[in-house]
Amino acid sequence: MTSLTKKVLAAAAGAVVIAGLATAPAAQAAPKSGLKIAVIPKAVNIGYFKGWNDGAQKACKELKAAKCDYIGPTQATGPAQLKFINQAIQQKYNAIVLSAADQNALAPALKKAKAAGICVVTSDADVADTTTRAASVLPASAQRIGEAEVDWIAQEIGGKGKVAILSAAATAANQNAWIDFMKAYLPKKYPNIQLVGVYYGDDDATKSAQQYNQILTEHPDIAGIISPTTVGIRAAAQEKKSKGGTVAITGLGLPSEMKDYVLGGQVTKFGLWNPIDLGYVGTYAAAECASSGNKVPKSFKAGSKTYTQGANGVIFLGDPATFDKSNITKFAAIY
Amino acid sequence: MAQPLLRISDASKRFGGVQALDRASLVVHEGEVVGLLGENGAGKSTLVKTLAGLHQLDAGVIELDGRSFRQGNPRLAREQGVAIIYQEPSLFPDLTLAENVFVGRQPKSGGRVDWSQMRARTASLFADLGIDLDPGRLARGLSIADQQMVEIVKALSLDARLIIMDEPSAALTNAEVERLLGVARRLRDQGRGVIYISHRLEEVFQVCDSVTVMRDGATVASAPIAEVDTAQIVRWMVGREITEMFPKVPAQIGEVILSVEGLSSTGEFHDISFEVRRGEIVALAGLVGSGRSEVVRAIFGIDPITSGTITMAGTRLSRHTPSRAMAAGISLVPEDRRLQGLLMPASIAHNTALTVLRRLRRAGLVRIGAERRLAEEWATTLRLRYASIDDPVERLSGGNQQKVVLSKWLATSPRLLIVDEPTRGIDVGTKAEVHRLLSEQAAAGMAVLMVSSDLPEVLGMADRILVMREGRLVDEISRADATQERVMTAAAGAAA
Amino acid sequence: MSGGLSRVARLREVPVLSALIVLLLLTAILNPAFRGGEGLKAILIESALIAFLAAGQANLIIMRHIDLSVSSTAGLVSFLIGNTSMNNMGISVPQSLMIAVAVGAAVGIVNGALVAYLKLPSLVVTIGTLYLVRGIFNYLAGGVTVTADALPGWVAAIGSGSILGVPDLFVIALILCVLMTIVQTSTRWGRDLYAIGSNPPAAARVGIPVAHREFAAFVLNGIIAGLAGMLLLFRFSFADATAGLGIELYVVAACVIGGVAIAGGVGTAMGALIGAVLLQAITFALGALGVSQFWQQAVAGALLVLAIAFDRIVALRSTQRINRLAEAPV
Amino acid sequence: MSRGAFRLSWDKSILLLLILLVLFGGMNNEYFATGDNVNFILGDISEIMLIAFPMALLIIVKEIDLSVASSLTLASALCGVTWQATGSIWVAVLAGIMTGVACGLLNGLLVTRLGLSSLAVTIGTLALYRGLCYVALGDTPIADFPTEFTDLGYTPIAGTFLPWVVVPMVVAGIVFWYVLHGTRFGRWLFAIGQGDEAAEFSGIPVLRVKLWLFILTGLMCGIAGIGYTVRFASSSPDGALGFELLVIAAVLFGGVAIAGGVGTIWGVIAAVLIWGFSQSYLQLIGWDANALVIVSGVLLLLSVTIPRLLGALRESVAQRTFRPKGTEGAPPPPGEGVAEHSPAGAGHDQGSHRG
Repeated sequence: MTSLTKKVLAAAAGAVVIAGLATAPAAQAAPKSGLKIAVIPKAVNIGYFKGWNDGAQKACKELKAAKCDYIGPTQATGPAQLKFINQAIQQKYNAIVLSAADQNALAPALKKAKAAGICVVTSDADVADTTTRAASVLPASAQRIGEAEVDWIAQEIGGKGKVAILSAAATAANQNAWIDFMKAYLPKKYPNIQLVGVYYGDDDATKSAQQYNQILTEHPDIAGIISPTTVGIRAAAQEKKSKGGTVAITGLGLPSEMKDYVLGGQVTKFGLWNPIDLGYVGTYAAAECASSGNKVPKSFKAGSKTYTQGANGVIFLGDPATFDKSNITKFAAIY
Repeated sequence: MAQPLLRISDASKRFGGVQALDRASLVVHEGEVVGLLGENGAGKSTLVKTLAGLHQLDAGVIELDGRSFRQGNPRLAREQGVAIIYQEPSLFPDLTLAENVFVGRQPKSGGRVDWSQMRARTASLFADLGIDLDPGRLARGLSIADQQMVEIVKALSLDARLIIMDEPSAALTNAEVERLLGVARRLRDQGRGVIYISHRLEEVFQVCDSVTVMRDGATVASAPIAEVDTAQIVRWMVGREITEMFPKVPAQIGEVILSVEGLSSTGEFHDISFEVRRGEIVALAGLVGSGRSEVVRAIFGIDPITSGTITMAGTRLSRHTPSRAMAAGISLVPEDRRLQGLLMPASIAHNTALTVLRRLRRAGLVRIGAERRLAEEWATTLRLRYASIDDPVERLSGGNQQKVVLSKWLATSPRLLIVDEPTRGIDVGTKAEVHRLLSEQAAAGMAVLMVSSDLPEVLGMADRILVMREGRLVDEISRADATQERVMTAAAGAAA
Repeated sequence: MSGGLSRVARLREVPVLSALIVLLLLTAILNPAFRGGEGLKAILIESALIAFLAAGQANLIIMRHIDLSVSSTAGLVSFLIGNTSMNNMGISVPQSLMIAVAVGAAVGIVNGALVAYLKLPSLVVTIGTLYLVRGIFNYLAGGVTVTADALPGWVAAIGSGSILGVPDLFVIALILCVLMTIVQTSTRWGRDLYAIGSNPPAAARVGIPVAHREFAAFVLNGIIAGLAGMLLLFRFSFADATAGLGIELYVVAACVIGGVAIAGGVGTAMGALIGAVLLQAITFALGALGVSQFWQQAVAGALLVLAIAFDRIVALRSTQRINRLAEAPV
Repeated sequence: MSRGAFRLSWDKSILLLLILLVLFGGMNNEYFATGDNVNFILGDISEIMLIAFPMALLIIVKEIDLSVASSLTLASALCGVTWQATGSIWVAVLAGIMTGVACGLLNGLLVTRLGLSSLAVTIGTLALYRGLCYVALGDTPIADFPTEFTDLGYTPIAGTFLPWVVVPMVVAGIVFWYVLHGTRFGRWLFAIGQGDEAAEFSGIPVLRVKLWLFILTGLMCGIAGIGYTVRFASSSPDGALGFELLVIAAVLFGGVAIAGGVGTIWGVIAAVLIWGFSQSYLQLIGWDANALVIVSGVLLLLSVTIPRLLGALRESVAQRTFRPKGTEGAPPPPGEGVAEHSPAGAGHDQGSHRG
């Protein structure tokens, strides 16, 4: 293990420790039971959100919520999510845990929810207008996620060569934020790595695979590909597996989907936070909010840990965990 | 005579409330051409379609060659030796002529369609009939006469025992009809049976050995051709005497209404100049494809012109479109009634009012009541036979449909009425009515320009005859000088 | 495939093929990286699925019909096979084929029966089944993801294999398109389709069983869509609820570009295959020529419109020529 | 055309179905018939409704436009870009609407001037316009619209529960109803759908009418695009994906025949409302999103199957009533029985109509 990775891991561990050690205010009451909570993913058909929902359901059980409905569209777009936010408003849910598929499009709907007295907590993906939701539970800051991915690829290709990014949709807010930090970090930290371009696979297996091939066609000497999206990294790994090749692939992926490629040697290392935790903490935050006058307390307890809000009501869970041959089998069974 | 080739007896067929066939009968012998006659709606078509395998009789017997004819399947009908040549050929524009001939039963070798054999067989069939066409070309773009010939070749290739020609001559010029009649005779001489359906009685007398006349679904009479005359046949068909086929009302011929100067359209017609006057019926004669229809379409603004001028009552028309032509007082009763003349699924009222909606509006809204009144008035004037003014025109007979087309155009009170084949495919009774109507309109001061392939009609109706050949105006004949021979000579060129 | 018709049929494919070759040459000249053959290989892999589906779709478009439900069918099959394999620790080739054919035929029978025997418009019916099948598919799939490790080895082997440098997937599509073209040009069944599309009432009159042909072509297309589901699985070694989403319009576009006109009566499966490759090649060439990501779709769309217009202009020209030679139009 | 007679009862029956649905839903679910929910539904269907009107007219004249979703998004995108460039929301709205018009104009020119199939052309422009959205916006959606503008998306009209988007919907509904069913232009549309050549020969400028319909479709896409921008407070290049099939499905469900020449605005309005209300109801009683997709498909299939089956049933009842005893054989296909009486009307004349 290089010193760099050690540092990243140490930082990650530190973050968790700090979060864990923060003492809860003595006066904090347990959240109410019998709440009605709507859990709205970007789309119900994406595997990643199954884990996210598992976490939410676990929290609901602990919180003795009356209802904890997993509702959402079949296509991951903001407009499609709108219907489900409306449903939650109509059916007078107490709180919504939302992974926003579009950072802007939902603002009017969220304002309406807020006016109807519903607590909205975004989890996994935030909205642009932070006044429209009570709090946001995110894995780590965009900067940390972006820079960590750059470190992974730099480590694999030895700090020099051509690198491309295989992203999700051109409009994906999360990815765009991370990519901005990657672009800023690369020349500073790794002047010998050249970023040749950003390719958009639209979180669609076909398009992502096609973009992977496009990258290789345009840049036969490409050294590495960063794909900060689970669909992209999987498509790239599959293409590499079926065609062979030496390009290094890393990014954000689901262990269950990537196990084959890590064991098969197509991918050495990749990372991701735990979607279960995101759903779990998000649901706790939402319940806290609904129990204490539509505000999420500065810090609150979720399970055994205590979490504290940062700027703009964002709660970071910590740096992404990394997976390689040593731990992939274990995590693949979980999410 | 020996056992007949085809014997139909007591054939009955009902469609909903309509008794299309009412114990009809028909006998055809080998080596015989039978003329099957009757007005539209008399039941000929149902009988033909039954033989084509498209319908099944409710009751009755059909025997072909002494064996019971199996009904209700086109392929089966064909296999039993029946071939049909329809009035409007129905080729497949995207297939080659060879394949059109053999469609559905392409020769095969080794399980695959044998293209060269198909071409060779078609070529030899073409050669037999003296048809000069490449079997490998697509049917798209073929003239109607040539299409008809391909249909005949198709029937011959089937080696059919019984060949039914369902108004095959309707779209053909006289020369082409001659060729067709020659084919029919040849088929007869080969010992096949032919059923020949036509509204043109002169053809029937030329080619048929006997006639069978139908009316209201029943067979009225059958007789050898030698024993009947035109008047007798018409009496059988309509059940009454038709006093005059071409009732020509004397009209005052007045000032020039339409003046065409040097009209040309690349590839269609060239340097056409003529005038039509108030009260005058001018016939535009010539072979199909000589450019007659194209000229009137250009006058009505459907087709573009490359040069020349069109002047209506002294005003030159520019940037010509149908709506401008209509505004200038031109009406066109087009060649193809069902495709160009009418909206088949729409009601009689809607069809009649379509050309005059502007007049029927109040505050931008079309007044439904006024529309129906207009249509009913015209229906009465033209003696239209209909159940309800809201019935779709597709339920009317051909003759009555043509009356709706005439209503629609007369409703615009045109100064110039152009009629393109006004009586094609309609029965004798209605034909006479249409002729009377045109004559009356001319007498009332309308200018009429008539395109027709029906020579008796041209000679009987026109004050002046313009003859076109290969896109050019080749002759102008006054009513007094007009004879069939002169028109044909001009239309077909010097050799005819 | 001798004789006049195939000669004419081929004519329609010539401009598309030439456009494809020019495009590839141009790209290879302007971007050296494209010359390695890897680019071509990638194009072939990407176009295989569309070409495979276009083979069945062509039959329908020739008859003036359309089937938009193919993407849902293919997606459903790809998921069902994957899911069965995941639950049973593997799946055999015959089992997979059975699922593909059964599901494909079922959808095809519904489409075919409604269109051929109830005479319902195919566009409406297949938009209906597009939603219906997609809904059932997503209902079954939920958030389940089938990953490569749950799939038997032969899936990945076919997906990544190649024969003489040509990717397996494309070989499969090519075989289907060649077979289909032979059926279209050299069997009575195939010729009937052209007759039906060229003049439907006349087809009935010459004794072609129009409804049966339509039904059969829809069922065949359903089965092809089912088998395309297997291709989808080979290609990605992965299946979830989004599999195959939205590819139906690409299939239609490939047919149209390849000379299978929406108006019916013309075109072949081989043309559609060339159309599919051209469609894919445009996208790759734009990238290889350095067109920005954001411009690529717009330029591809513009080229698609041009391709459609070009075909039409050529067709118009030749019709005018024929009309000028002949006396009157058909 | 035996459908003609049933046609009237089809749009009446879906209107009835709509009323039943609202009553039934209102009685069975406390959340359904609330002003707030109706407000939401009306907003949610507004784009579909606005585009369904011109789409109905297009389908009546036997054309179609698959590029509507892309046109809508491009209109939204240009609205956003212009807002950022000029800072004037009025100019931006105008730019958006004009973009829609331009999209429609291009479709119309390609279809009418080159004589291309509209299905093929608009598959092409679907890709083209969507691509231009990315060109215009790149990877950054525009979301800094003024609050007064975006608030229109969810604040009701003062004193009511109705959203502001109801205004263009109602206006468009009245105008389209008036135009299609009252005016000469409307008659022209039916005439073109029932026989375009006969329409041309009746002095109707068929191509010009079609061109205007495409432009009109573009205009409505532009307006819907502004509505979309308001409702989602942003311009994003990936908006309204898959909308085109939804709009077409709604129009066809409303009784507009894909074969042209038949349709009513009432049917279209009822169909879009049924779609919106039924989706909302089913969602409120706990059906998941996938089930809703299935319902869309089933509704569309039923909308064409039921009239056809009823028509066939009626036909066969008529046959049985009239046919003499003891006969057999298949009834003729619908529509042929009547036409048969006139030798001219039946099947064989249609053959030569293709040119």
